[in-house]
Amino acid sequence: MGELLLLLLSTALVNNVVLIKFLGLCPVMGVSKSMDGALGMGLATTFVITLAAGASWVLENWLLAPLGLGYLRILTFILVIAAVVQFTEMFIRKSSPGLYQSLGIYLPLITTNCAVLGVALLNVDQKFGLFRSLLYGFGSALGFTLVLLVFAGLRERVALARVPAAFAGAPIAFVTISLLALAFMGFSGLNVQEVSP
Amino acid sequence: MIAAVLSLTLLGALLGVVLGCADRFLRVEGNPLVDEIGALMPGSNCGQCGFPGCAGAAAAIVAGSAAPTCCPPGGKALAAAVAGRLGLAVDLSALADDGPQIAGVAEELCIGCCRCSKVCPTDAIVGAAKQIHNVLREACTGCANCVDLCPTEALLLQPVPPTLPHWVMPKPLGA
Amino acid sequence: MNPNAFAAAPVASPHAHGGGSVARTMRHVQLALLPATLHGFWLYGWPSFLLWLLTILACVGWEALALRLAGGRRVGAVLHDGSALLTGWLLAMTLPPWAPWWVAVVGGFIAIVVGKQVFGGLGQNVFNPAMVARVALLVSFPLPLTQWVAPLAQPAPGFVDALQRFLGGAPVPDAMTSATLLGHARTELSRGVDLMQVLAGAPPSSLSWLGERAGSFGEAGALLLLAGGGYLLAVGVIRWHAPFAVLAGLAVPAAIAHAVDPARYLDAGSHLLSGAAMLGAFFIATDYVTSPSTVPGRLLFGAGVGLLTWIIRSWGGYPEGMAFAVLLMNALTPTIDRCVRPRILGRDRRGRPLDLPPGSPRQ
Amino acid sequence: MGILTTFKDWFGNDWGVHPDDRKRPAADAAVRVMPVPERLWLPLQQHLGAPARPVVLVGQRVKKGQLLAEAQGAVSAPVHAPTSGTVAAIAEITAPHPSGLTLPAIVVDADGADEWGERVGCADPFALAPDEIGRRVAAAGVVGLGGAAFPSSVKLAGAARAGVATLIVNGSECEPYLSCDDRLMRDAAAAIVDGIRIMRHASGAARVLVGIEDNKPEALAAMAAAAASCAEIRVCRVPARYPMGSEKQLIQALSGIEVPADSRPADVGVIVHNVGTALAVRAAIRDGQPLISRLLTVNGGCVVAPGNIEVRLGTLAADVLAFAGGLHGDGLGLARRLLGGPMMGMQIPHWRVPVVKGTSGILALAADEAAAGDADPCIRCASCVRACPVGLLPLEMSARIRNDALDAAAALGLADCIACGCCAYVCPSRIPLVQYFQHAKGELAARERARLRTDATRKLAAQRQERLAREASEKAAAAARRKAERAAQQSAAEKLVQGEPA
Repeated sequence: MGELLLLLLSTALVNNVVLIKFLGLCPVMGVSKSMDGALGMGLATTFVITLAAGASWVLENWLLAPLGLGYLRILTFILVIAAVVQFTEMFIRKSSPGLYQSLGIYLPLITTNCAVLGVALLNVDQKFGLFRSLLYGFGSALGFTLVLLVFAGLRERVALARVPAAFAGAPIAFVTISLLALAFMGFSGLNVQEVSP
Repeated sequence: MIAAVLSLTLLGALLGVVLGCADRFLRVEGNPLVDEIGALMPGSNCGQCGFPGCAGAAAAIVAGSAAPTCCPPGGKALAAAVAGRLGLAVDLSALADDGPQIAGVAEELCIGCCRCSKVCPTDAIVGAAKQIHNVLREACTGCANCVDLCPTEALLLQPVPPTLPHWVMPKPLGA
Repeated sequence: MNPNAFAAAPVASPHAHGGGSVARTMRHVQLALLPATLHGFWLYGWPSFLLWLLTILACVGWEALALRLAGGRRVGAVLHDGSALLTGWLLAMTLPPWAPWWVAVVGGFIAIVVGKQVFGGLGQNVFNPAMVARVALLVSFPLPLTQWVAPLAQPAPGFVDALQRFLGGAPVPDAMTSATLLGHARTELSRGVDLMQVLAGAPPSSLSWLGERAGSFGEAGALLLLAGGGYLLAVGVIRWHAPFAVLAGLAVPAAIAHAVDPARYLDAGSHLLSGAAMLGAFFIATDYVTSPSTVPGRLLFGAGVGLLTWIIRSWGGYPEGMAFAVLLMNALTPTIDRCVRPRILGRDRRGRPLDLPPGSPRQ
Repeated sequence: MGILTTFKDWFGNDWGVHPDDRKRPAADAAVRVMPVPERLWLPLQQHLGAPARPVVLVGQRVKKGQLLAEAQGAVSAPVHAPTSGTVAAIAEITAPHPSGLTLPAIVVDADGADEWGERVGCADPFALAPDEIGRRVAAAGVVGLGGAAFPSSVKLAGAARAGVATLIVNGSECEPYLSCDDRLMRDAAAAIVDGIRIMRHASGAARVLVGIEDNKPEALAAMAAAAASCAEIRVCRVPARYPMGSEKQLIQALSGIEVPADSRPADVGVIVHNVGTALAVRAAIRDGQPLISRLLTVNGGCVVAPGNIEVRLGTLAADVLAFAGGLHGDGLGLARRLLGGPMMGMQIPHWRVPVVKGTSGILALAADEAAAGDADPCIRCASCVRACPVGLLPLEMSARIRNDALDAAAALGLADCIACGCCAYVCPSRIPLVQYFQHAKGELAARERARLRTDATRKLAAQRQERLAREASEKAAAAARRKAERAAQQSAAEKLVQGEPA
């Protein structure tokens, strides 16, 4: 149990997908103007990443590996991810038109969110079981959502600040997220392996 | 090779079926947002926004080709409501802050030609032929349709004078 | 006076003011830092004084330059508020006392320009500028940032000697270096030595409450910083919530872990008196700009800083985690402020009007 | 209780501020009665609600106490002649309002006789039905004299209807400088208690709590002595803390009841009246005197002889100041002209503004007393959060308003702001927080009006479309009818033509 928790923490914080691995920066910069939108995006991405992690494990272990089709990995993963994203988009459009509007182009772009494919591929490299794969995906997605939310909170505050014209908008967002990444370096080397067997 | 082709085909077909089913069950008819935004608009179809009527403006705003501030009669109130609904950031200061305006008739110039009352989208101008016309303050939206038509330039837009109960404390300067 | 001048620009109530000002607040904080600073001069000699002075000068200088570039109208007035001076002072307190001159200048640039002015200046930044600089320096220049001089090192350099060393950037001679308690514990632990042995061999003064020990400029004067914090509490510049929560958030897990495994975890007292614990609790976690504005929020914020500090110290890659912990919690501050709000009179926590009390006429 | 309060204070429950009250020496000076000036300006709206409607003609002679303008609507109050004389005009006068805009007023030229008109008093008010008391209070034009100027009869009637249990009498007078309520309680405690008993009778309340701040020991003693014989009236000492005199805060301090945000005090069985109102109610019922004068405080560093002055309504502030000895150096060091207290009072553009029913003070502040200086950026010190008696986040709201995000500010509880000024008073950056809030409230109200207007416009446009469609269809129908008629005529004619040869 403790080990699983540590796996979750390690994927969410220590090896944060956004700030340490620099994956999925596009939606982080794009959908972090308000915390509500960020939460929606975070949830959608969490759904997609977790599902994609599970699906990719199934594909890898039941289809690609037995048939020796490792070279088709990226292709099949993208296929699955695109389908999951398409489904998510339909679902959000139906259930929450406002969120659909505010996520805009970034919703279909989850497909090309490198965090999704990245996590799926990294996951396969870890040679986990199905449950841990799901957990790895979920933890990474949690880290993504956490950073997205925190960053959105910071941007909401910065939006109210008297930022000089030269830095207003995207520049100050980059400065902010770089400082956030600096803060996350505090987690680097966090020795979770020592406790886990 | 055959395994690869088969597995990809199978996978594609499977996902296609799933998405097809989802499309049936999660279908959204039309764009509910356009109707919602349209319900917020004044509905007088005055045309100041440059779109054919309020429904056209609503569609344009939702599509992003028009700013939420495009409706002068709706003013800041409408812009804020629309922007809030769409989750857009909108610069309300872009709206000229000279306050609402309404049309007024210069009585010494009016010849009672009735051209103005025909185009008023809210029937705010009253007056019979060859009689001096008058503008109902409560009904006028300040759309200026009548101003251009008046042959004697008797119609002018005037700012609504401030009154004690409607006075608004100005925003602090600087700071 | 022209009677219409008022009509043009009406001024809302209140027409009286309590008399507080930003500059006064900053002066109080500087006063509270003074004892620990003087103690640091005594421990580490001229080089530490030069470092302190240049860090402050660098911060004020960068601030002036940034304000000029931003085209501000009131450069002098803004400098007068003392915030850049305070940032520099706090940064100096966290630096190794014999750090070379460029550390001060680069640190000042990061703190003032990157950490504060690009956000729009005083009150607009989201991260504590001093901590941004501290972390950026540590991550970028690990070597000069982890060279600790022994306290009251002999031979103490004279002024000229100190100036040469300061400008030359020569490393601290091996004979004069020493390790901080946290750094020492970390190194020994990673070599597989258990803490009981490590601390048994350490000089007793390393845990001395009087603070003659190696560390950053403000580390040894922990008790003096505590006294300064008491002064700030007394004059009402800060409130007890955040410092208390930081110290508790650090001490409680430390005490528990130490009780469970003393060979692996340092005791609570060492944690509280080492590193930037006191400085962080009373001077950094209480930074108005970057900490939450409500009391529960501040408790949460402080507890987070303390806990993260302990986690990073105990398991992380860096021996000291206060600066990281502060930055991490700074990042969470807007979220905390959004979630933790005071209850509005007549409403419940969710903002809905209260129910009428039983027996009231309208029920 | 003591430990509990300290505990609560430690957890941030210490709302409000403790401004230097500067009430003395004005509070200790004996009340002066100002003679009737030559000309009085009586605004038609001196109260909350609809303005009064004039019932006199220009040139008409009026007696003291005669009705000049009658109430119109459910929430309104009449205006009476403060002295005998002639109605000179109905003209615009600068309103007691920060905008400096004007409002219509009845101008009365005094004839110097100060001769009363007909008055119907009542020796035993407790024999009157509560409704009747309410009617007489309404006819006398009594409004809340604490500052809000809400018609008192409406409150009393509402209380009787709702069945309130507690009448709270507000003697807190927490605004600095002001001491007129303090003075009334010291000088006329017995009459106030009599007025309180009449109000209790009218409202049907079982108990009465009189809240007086502990910085007014003389008033506390006088009121306690006067109320000693009435078991149902309890005089309570409340800690001096601004804004203790605010309605919901005083209710909570005295009775422990927290009034829900969308309710009025009457909904929880409480009504609050000011001590001055009690006195005005007594005069209206016992002597049949309408509200034509009030006690107000003239104070501030620029005033030569500060003190409390009994003034006829409609007197210009300039005349009151002249009576009070004028300003030092003819107003050379004058920084602010205020009506009301320094915390919630309003700045006026000049002194030619009439005293109205809600005017509790005229202040001429010198530069060292007035808030001044440029605002610095917010440093998020949260002093305002601590001071706010309502539990709002002034710093967050003002930041949003500064960026024109008014809806976001409203979502933070802007509507609950009572504009007490505590936040701006403690702000080390001297940010005019209250001005931000008033601006936002006004702007949001204007938007709401615009929204209603848009709704109305939509209806009008729809009606016009309907009308045009109807006209078009009528025209089409008429054309079709004419066509049919023509066709019928033609076919008849054709028949005729065809039939002719036959």
